[in-house]
Amino acid sequence: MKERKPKNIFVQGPIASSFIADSIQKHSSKTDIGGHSIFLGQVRADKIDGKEVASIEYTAYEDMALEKMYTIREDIFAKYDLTCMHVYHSLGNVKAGEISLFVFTSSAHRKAAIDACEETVERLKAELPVWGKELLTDETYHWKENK
Amino acid sequence: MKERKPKNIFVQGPIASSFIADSIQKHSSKTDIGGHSIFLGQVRADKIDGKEVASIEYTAYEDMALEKMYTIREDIFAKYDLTCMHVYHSLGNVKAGEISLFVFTSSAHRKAAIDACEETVERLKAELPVWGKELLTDETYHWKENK
Amino acid sequence: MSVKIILFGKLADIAGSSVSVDNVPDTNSLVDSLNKRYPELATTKYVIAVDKQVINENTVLNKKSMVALLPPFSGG
Amino acid sequence: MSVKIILFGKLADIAGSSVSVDNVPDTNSLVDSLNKRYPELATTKYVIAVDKQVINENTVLNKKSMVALLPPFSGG
Repeated sequence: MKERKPKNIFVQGPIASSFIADSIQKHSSKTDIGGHSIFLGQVRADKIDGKEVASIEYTAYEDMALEKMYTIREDIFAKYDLTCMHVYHSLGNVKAGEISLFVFTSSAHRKAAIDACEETVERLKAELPVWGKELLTDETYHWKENK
Repeated sequence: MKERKPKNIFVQGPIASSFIADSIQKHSSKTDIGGHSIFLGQVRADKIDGKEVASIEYTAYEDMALEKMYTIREDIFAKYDLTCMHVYHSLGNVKAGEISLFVFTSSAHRKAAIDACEETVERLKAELPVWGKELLTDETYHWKENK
Repeated sequence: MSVKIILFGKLADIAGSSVSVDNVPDTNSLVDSLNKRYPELATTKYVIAVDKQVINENTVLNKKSMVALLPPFSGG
Repeated sequence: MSVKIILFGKLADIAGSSVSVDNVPDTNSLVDSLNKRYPELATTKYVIAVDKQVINENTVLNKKSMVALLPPFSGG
């Protein structure tokens, strides 16, 4: 039996810059932190067959994604000396230029925060059952695939 | 002769989370960006001989620091496929828990943004003539040294 | 025995977001049955999760199995 | 010839933020002269910048040289 319930990472729609600012601000009381590393995923207006991506519609197998994220979080905390980690991913529609992923790690020293952030981003892109449907300017769509 | 004048990176006092939010928000019009990497340096309330760091007073050899930063920027842009890079460093007093360094890189793909951010942080810590005077709770002080 | 499976992304475009399949004791027979019903699935890339774990070999199913077909992930 | 040097951090605590030194044709003689005047400098770690470039060997100075003594950096 797992003691801890997986934290929800999903938010409806884009992640606002004011939300990111609030999240940073909350860490000012944690005076053992020396460095924060943040990754933000932004929806790109890619060209696909001459059409452009206007937005991405995100769906997820939420239960499985939250369990996977729980495992990733446990692994990262076991590997790096982190003070905290926060992860948010959009569901639903996110327009080109808007933020759909926010990964935020903090540590006493920069190296742990930076390495943990990068590894978390790589793992969640590879392991979380989340799908992006790229809605094109001509109202057709294209299923995105992570490299 | 250098064509471009080095950009100023120095700001008086701490870097506000609202400033970081504004900086992120400004990139929503750049729809060729797919990933942002951000590093934030936060002043730690380290214990030194039983006393605690209350704040750090930053000074710099500004002219030389801006020339060095110009070189670092040119090197990083030559090495990584970046859309943009922003660097801000505090001068003057920054309290424990406040932000004194903000490095922000953006690229079409995450790898370039993440690697460029990390390398910029490492280089500026090693190469910029900036000094932190740790003001302790008993009103004595200690000159910080980067590892 | 009937098993209910859920489908995501491109797979839901092909077969809908949820499908019931009869007489499938394991995942291999489930795939065979689905490929007959939805030929396009046979040429589409996906992995199978049983009870929220991705499986790599034929897996026995029971009526409580939660089966999901997952196309390549594209979060972030 | 007199050269004006600027000092930062811990070095400014020892000798002030700016010092004029007479009769110093190069950085080696500058260091000798400073060590006599401020013995604590001789045991303090620093690098020398001439015209905003850190130097690694003895460097000739002229009256327009911008000389700075820089203790270990601690930005960020």
